[in-house]
Amino acid sequence: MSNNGDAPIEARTEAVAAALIANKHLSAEDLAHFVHMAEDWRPQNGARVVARAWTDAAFRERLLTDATAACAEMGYAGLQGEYIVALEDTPERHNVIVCTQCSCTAWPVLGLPPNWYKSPEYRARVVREPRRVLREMGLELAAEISIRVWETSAETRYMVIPLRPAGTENCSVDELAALVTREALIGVALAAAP
Amino acid sequence: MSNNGDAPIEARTEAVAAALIANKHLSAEDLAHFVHMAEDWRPQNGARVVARAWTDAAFRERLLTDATAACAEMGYAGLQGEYIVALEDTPERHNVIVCTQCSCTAWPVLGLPPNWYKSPEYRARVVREPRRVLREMGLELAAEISIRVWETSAETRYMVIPLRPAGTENCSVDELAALVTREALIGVALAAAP
Amino acid sequence: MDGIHDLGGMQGFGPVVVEADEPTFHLQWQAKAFALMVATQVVMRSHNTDEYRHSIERMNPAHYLRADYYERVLTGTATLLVEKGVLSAEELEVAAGGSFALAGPIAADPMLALTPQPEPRFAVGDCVRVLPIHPAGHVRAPQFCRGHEGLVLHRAPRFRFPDTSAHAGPHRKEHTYHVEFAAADLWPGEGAANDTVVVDLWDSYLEGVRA
Amino acid sequence: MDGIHDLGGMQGFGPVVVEADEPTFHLQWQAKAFALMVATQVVMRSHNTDEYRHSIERMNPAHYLRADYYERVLTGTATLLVEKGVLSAEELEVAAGGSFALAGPIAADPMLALTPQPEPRFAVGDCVRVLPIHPAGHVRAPQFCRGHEGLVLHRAPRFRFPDTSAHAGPHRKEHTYHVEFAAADLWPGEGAANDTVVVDLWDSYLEGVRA
Repeated sequence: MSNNGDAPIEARTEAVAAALIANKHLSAEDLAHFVHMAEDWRPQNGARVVARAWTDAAFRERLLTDATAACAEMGYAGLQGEYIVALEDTPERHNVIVCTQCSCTAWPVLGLPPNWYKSPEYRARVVREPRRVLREMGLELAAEISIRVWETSAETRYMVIPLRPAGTENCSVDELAALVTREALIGVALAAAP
Repeated sequence: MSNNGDAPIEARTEAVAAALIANKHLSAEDLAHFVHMAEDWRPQNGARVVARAWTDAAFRERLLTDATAACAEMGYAGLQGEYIVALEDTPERHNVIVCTQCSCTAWPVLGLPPNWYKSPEYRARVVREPRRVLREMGLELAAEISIRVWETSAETRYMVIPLRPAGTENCSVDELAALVTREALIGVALAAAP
Repeated sequence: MDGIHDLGGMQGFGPVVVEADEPTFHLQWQAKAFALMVATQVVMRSHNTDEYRHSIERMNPAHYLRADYYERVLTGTATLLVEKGVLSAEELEVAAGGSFALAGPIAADPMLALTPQPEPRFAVGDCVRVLPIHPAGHVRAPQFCRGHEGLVLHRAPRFRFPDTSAHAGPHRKEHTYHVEFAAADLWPGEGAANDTVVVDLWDSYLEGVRA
Repeated sequence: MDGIHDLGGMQGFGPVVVEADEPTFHLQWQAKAFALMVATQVVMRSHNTDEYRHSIERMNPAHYLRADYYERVLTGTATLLVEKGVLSAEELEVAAGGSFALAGPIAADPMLALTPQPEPRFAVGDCVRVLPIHPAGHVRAPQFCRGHEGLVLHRAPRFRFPDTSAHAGPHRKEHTYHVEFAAADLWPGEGAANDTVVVDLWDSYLEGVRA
């Protein structure tokens, strides 16, 4: 049976929080701590990793060999970043990330996942009809480009290294990072043209 | 996306009915006709079929050979009764009916299906864990009795002929029919003791 | 389509609740929704039963699970009336005084190229396997039996083939078979050693298995 | 469990809607629900991540699809706090001022007897098949790949085996593998000849396939 008669979600959340704090299982500071932590996980982190990989061949090697260490080197580590694998796009192959069973994501480099990534729409469809989903989201891939959809079913957390856009030879690392959105890090968009 | 902002279901139903009647596609009498028809489809019809099968060996033979004709002989025929098959329980085998993909039922002999039969709960569970579902519904079957679950995926419409209860040797056909509920005709209950 | 309607075997649902002496209809709108469903098919001949079943299957899964049975009946019927051009979504929303969620569109390529089988290929006692198909349109082979082997218990008469019937494909009728599957094969680990599930399947959905 | 959470490949859903410049949290209660989810696991150690994921899987499917992501987060967390005896459902309802739907119970027999595989059995380039299992409890092999063959692309380190970890089974760690499946094999007829799906699978879920 569906349960439409629930108390408002704000009241239910507060009920749990207040009870745990009243019983001294947790403090208000504990909760504030994790909210702040989440706010520090930003897709800009992953964008900086990508921009560095585009411009620093030795870092790119380290990133492809051991992304967990390479991201940690830049200060991006922690919960849901225990084993990161970087997926490098090529002209022949495009990578896309999904978590069909819940919504796992590499928090330290991608940030908490956006609503669309957590939606049943994306989770159900992108493994089965990735080309159509990407097209609907504005990314039309040529038929000869193969798509690899990575399902985050275990503890590996993925990030996509999109192709470096043409015409960015003279961009700085910061300018390059600004071309990489959260959507590009997940694989539903390309890195933007400068 | 879920659609919680819909107009009330009464208003939506009335909108369709009023438009079709205004455009002369249908008349109010057409609608009343089918409502009355549905109200004539009653599980008591199937109960009479069962009671007769219990007491009339020749009819039982005809029912097991061609239930569509045998039910029609008693006046039970029509929509969703075009090809009826009767499933006779034995001491070794118990039959249960479900329609996992929608809610198909032999309307003329069982009546329109009850809410529980149409619920996702029943449709999802009874094919997979029939013994547990029957137990929860009050029917505990001995482990050595095998269960056959009949999924109404095509156009065959089923009815169960439950075992005739002990102690009914002197019951009239009407008394016997009164022991057979809709639930017994579907297989989630036995015929009641007199 | 592998939609939410194909519920057989899905876990996570609670108890089945039986209402004693349930009436044919609880509420007037439910009776009207039922009558509209039948009358649009039988009197108006706006669409056939296979199109109708598929229209409900196309409802958004969250709406499907939230809706009462007769809301699904009404939604499927209204969707087809709009798709056939009998009514417009706009006039329905105006008349209803608010939003009126319809089912989603039919897939671009709904039918698989399954060879028609006008003559029955199987007999009682045959062992058959359900093809591991996933048509994007209407299909009546439940997912839980696809790819599995079963035994033919009975051969039923020819009936319209639902996959083509729902999508204006060529006229086609085929026999269906009552095929028995071992529950222990469908769902290993559920511990139902002597239980079986019988599914009524069109000839096209099956292939023979050599003994 | 074969629950509503295992959405991969389900049809009937509409477009994916992207919000530009989405904030980390839209509403304050969402931030609090997230923090409660993390803090109950990391600070309180009330339950582990596998138990947590499974608690959400156990939500009634209609509730699951209706709920916002953070309502699922809160519901799973609250369910475990009640099941572990930290809080009572009654006190939560009193404090919330109304009903507070929790997830359903854990299945009676949630774990299958899959042989532990402490040493990796497969290497990059191996062909493997996912076992056609249907555990009633937590499992992280999505239904869409069960029974299918794929190619090992990468071997990851050992991680807790989710099926036993979620159900207080023996301590167990196993390697996972990035296994690539041909989309045309998973969903024939979708026309994605050169597309693939890579699933990260624990050793126990797999069997070797002779070339």
